[in-house]
Amino acid sequence: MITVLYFARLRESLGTDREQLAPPPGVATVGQLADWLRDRGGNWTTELAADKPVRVAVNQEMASPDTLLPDGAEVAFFPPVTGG
Amino acid sequence: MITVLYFARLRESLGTDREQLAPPPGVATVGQLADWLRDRGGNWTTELAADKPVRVAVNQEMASPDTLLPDGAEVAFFPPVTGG
Amino acid sequence: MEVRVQEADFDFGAEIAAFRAGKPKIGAVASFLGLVRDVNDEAAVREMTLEHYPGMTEKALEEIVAEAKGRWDIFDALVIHRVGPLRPCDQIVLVAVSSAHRGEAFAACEFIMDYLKTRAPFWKKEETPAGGRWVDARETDDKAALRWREK
Amino acid sequence: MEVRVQEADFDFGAEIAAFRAGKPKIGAVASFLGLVRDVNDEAAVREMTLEHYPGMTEKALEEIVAEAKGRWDIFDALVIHRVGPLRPCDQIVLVAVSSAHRGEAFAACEFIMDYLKTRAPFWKKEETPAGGRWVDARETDDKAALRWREK
Repeated sequence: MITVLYFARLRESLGTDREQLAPPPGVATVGQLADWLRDRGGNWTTELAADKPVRVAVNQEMASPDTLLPDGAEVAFFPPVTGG
Repeated sequence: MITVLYFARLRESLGTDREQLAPPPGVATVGQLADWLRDRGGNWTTELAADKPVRVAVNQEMASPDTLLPDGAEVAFFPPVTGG
Repeated sequence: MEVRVQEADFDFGAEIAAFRAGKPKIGAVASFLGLVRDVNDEAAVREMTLEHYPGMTEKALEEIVAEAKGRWDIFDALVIHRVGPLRPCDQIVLVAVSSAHRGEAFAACEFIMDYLKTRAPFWKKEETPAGGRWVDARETDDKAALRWREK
Repeated sequence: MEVRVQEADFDFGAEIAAFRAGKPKIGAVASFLGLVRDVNDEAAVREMTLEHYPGMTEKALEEIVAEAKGRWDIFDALVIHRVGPLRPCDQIVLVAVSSAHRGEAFAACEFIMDYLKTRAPFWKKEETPAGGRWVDARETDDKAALRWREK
């Protein structure tokens, strides 16, 4: 099981801020998780499209597509940050 | 007539903060004024020695040895600044 | 070092006073105060909301401050960043850095702001007469952060 | 723009608050606060006295601020510099710069401080256990001021 969080534009567009997921075997990395979520269709496909500047953090550290997903991981998808 | 001001270390060492002077003909520039004052001897010679980092302002603008001295000028001698 | 993420406003002067109180080794305090502008990208901003990622935000800010301390000879740093609804003229962020001499304090303060802008998970949504809109990341912020890599 | 040379202390927070009050175009305020350290060049400083050149000092500061305004897209700048007797932890100088975005405010604020250090006629005399001594100009200050020429 992993926890997936969505922030800002993604949270609004996807209509959820958090979900518990049990990805199938074969979803072992951030990139594979994004592919799997994209297959849901609709806004999932457009918001997580490869050309969208989506950032991902795993256990609150910035991650890249090949970052592995430990069991129980907290994975967050969000747009480039705009604080300050 | 010109007014000559001294600040900081120079003021203390020369024992004066201000004097009115009528330099002789031939003292037309900052450099010539410094030469003339240096001829007074004692601390004047050491404080205004060529190797001392003395700064000069004429009418409150930074000057160089060849800056001309207008009649009635306010000429200030002081060490490199150390504010802030 | 202290990092705070809060909805409440802060007293800039009181924060700086407390930050340096009783520390006579401090010769320099460089600080930055970020404020809500009423205009951004030509649209009139009436209100904005700052969202963040609780937990990761504090962690990211602490890492940025720790990196600044590793790079420059500074005594201390303070970061306060607000979240929630904000209006024009409201305070958003305070960054202060103390050191013996000014060069280190200036550099570390600007570094912390540049990295905060690109690495700390905050997102701004502006309310304009045309409706709400998420603020896009600025390319100039990426450039500002990148230049520290060369040093 | 405002330049003040005074014996009296100032309220840093109140000055910054007044400096930006009611100006919703301001997105960034970079500021610097210079303080008396109890140690300088390995000697214990109990008190210092700041001497200045009345008239020329204000003029020099105004020229420095005007030059900063010509170089960067900033809204305003404030410089307050104290003179007279000062003790460790006392405030010496405040420089604040406001702008729409932070890069300009940081650069102009640091520029003003660097030029102030080398061009404004102030002189520090420190009282140490070994007696009074005039502070020598720092070579690093000349270097700090020189680097702005290249830009």
